Amino acid sequence: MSAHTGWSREEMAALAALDILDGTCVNLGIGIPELVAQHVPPGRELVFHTENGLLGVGPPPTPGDEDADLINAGKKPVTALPGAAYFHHADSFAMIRGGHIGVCVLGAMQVSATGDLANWSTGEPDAIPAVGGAMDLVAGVGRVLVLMEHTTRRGEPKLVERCTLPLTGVGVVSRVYTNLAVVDVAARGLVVRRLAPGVDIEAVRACTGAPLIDGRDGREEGP
Amino acid sequence: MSAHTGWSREEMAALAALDILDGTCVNLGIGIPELVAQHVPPGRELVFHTENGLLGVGPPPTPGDEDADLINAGKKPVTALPGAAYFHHADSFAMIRGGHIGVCVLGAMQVSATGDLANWSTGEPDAIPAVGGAMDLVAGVGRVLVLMEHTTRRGEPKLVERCTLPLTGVGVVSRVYTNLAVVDVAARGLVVRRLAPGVDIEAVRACTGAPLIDGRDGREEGP
Amino acid sequence: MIDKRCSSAHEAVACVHDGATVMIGGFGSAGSPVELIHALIDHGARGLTVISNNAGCGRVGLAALIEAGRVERVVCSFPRSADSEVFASMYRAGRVALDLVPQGTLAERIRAGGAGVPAFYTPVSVGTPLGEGKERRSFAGRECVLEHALTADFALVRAERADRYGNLVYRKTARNFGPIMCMASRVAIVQARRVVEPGEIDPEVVVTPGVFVQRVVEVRDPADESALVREGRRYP
Amino acid sequence: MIDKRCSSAHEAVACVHDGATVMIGGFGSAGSPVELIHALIDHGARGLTVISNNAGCGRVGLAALIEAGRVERVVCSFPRSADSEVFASMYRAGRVALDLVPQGTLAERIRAGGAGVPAFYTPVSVGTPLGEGKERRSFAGRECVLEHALTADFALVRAERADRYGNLVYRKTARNFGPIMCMASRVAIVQARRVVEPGEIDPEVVVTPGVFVQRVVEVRDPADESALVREGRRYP
Repeated sequence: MSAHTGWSREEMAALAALDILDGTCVNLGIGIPELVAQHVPPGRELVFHTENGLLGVGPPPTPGDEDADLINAGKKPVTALPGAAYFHHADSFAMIRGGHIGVCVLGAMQVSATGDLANWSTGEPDAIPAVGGAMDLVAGVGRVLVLMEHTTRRGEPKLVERCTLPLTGVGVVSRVYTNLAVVDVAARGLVVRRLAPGVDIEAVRACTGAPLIDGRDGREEGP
Repeated sequence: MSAHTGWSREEMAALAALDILDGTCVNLGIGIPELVAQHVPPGRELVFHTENGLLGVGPPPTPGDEDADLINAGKKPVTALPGAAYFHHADSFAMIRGGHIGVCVLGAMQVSATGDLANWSTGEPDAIPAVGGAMDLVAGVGRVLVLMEHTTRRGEPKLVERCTLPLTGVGVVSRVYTNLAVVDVAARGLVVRRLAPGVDIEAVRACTGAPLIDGRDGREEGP
Repeated sequence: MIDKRCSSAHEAVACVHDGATVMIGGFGSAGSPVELIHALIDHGARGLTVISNNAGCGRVGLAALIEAGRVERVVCSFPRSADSEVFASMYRAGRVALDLVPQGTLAERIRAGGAGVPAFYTPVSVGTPLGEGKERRSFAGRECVLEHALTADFALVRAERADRYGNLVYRKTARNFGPIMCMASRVAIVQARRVVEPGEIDPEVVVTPGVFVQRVVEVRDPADESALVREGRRYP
Repeated sequence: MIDKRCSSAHEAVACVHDGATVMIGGFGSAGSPVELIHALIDHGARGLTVISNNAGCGRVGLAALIEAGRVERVVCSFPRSADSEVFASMYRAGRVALDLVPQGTLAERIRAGGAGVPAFYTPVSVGTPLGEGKERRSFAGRECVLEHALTADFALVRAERADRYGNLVYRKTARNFGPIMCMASRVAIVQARRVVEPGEIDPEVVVTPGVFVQRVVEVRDPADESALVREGRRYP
């Protein structure tokens, strides 16, 4: 099954956005997670935090209005909404580590059946190691959502029994949104909550490296 | 010898002020130390810190101009000078504990020959214990000066071999200004640097609870 | 829509439960959230642990809360002052317990609680009675003690301005413990002299970002606690 | 009179000695003190340990300092970016060492260094390669590691406005590491777009009080590092 079967990245982001309650303070990782900001359902207000010192991140500036002093953690130009606040790095990570950020949405290389996350290092010997704020986010934020393709480009499972790549955190992931499925990390294992249209659970199992419990509506009680 | 022989409190404060270098950031304890601010020698600029969140403390306000939101650590109304800054308590004690305040001037109940300070508790069983910021100041500030009467009201020495009262800090005092003498706490013991006019060193020794080395100008090398 | 505004001090403190740990801002009277404390007295919660720099003055504010018998334990640095007879008599009568903490250690333990740091080392209190029984360890030849984070269920804080997100600015030395207590409490309840529209507080000058605040109530003309004490007022 | 102003960036960094530990502010290009770094390159100090969030972009600023062979070790959280070839090649050639630190732990270690806290516990990095070899301890059932404070001989920081006391305000997300690096360094050297008279910065909005700053130099039109990188500039 191709990695691009099922939901698009935009659809994955929209699904994640649907799961974030009104009023939540949210940190979005670099990449696909950034799309979540564009899919906040009407009637909900989320406050976006960027770890480089801004609460109340707004949409990207119109071309020509970029400000080199106003960027997000991915170093892309952003704007600040009315009611925003700037602060320094120690205060910013006090928010993260202290449990004040309700949700973070991150990309991943691997997620294990027990919620371990690997998203910072390929483990290759010549790679330049770089971790950024990922370990702080997963240790401190209440609910860690992962947005990722279901498999690598080479078709290898990214949802695995145990991560083989260097870990970012142990037992930290709550829910995973892939192009194929929405999967909860529950005490009893990985529980499929939803499948992308036209996707069959056996096909998902075939490209998943850990047992999947079918927990879709009407099939089984939640964990 | 009466506790009020020798220098007045104002004179003691002026002597201490003379010893504080231009540009130093200074924290003044409650009581006699507060007088130091009025005796800064001409041509020197000191910045006064109060641990309740102000750097750049100015003189008391004129009567009628008091502001209940602008007080010092002794809860007395103060003013803020141009170039002042307000900050919260954790930042204020980061300044203190982090070694950013150059000098503090404190009152004392006892100072030992090795610079131990007792200034927060009478040790009486029915006393309400209260410590404030004294322990933080002596642990963090580079140079701790003590301003105190040479003896208690009952004539007991306050400069002693070992403190009998509960300690504020161990080996923290640099120099003591009493009504009778200026005394350094040196590696080899207490060294008299200066005597009040008309005061004899043997008379000072008689009301001091630890040996005094005569280190006045021309008599002996400094420690 | 995010709207942390409450219509009254009583509504703001209605969530405080018996047995709660409550941080109360202020240094002496500066920054003391008098109206919130009085609302808490009316509310009736009891068995409280209060974390505050002082233990109240006169017979209003925190002193009145203690006098009403609502406080089991006070964690503070300086419970003694010219006007602190209420605490003194309740303490001597064994009706309120005291944990005495050096002021900077108190502030740092509160900040640690808000910043997700469970414990830290500090040289403060080593060799003193307040350092006794604490775990010791030496760093670069300097003896230190281990101090644990303080957190609370609630904080009562006075600010100058707030918006519906909970962004705060303070006034002069009334700032003191407010910012770190908002950080360290599960529900930070703030009385502000003015509640303004989002954007009216410049994002560069926000002292407490709204993420640290859960409830905001406008109290336009807050009492000056030191004036109430001078006038000999009592509450209720 | 207290006057921390220097007449040039070169004068401001003249005190940096060989073998010094230097904190360098900025997150990517935002807040990067380009003029101070270039003055440091001209100055010639070598054998430096640099503490910074990143390891430079393009061939200007910190990247140029590294390329000039002046940096023995970098302590940072994210030395990799689209434009970080200089660090990558120097690192692979064994000419610069790397201590990789999670970003929040880096920030907290720097703050601890400035606040006189020698060490603290944090859950961050437990169970990961970056937690290996660290002392472990459990608090309230949560595994933590012990982290030690970071301090430096010097900090190079970019601010928006400063006065002769060293009071600083920053601009937007260029604030990032500046305030804590000023706290944690023995000599904090600051370039500010404007140096103003005492009192022109409202005491309520000062972000870095002057006590944390030792040297201030006005750089009216600081280079935008990201623009220099896009243009392919190099220094010297």
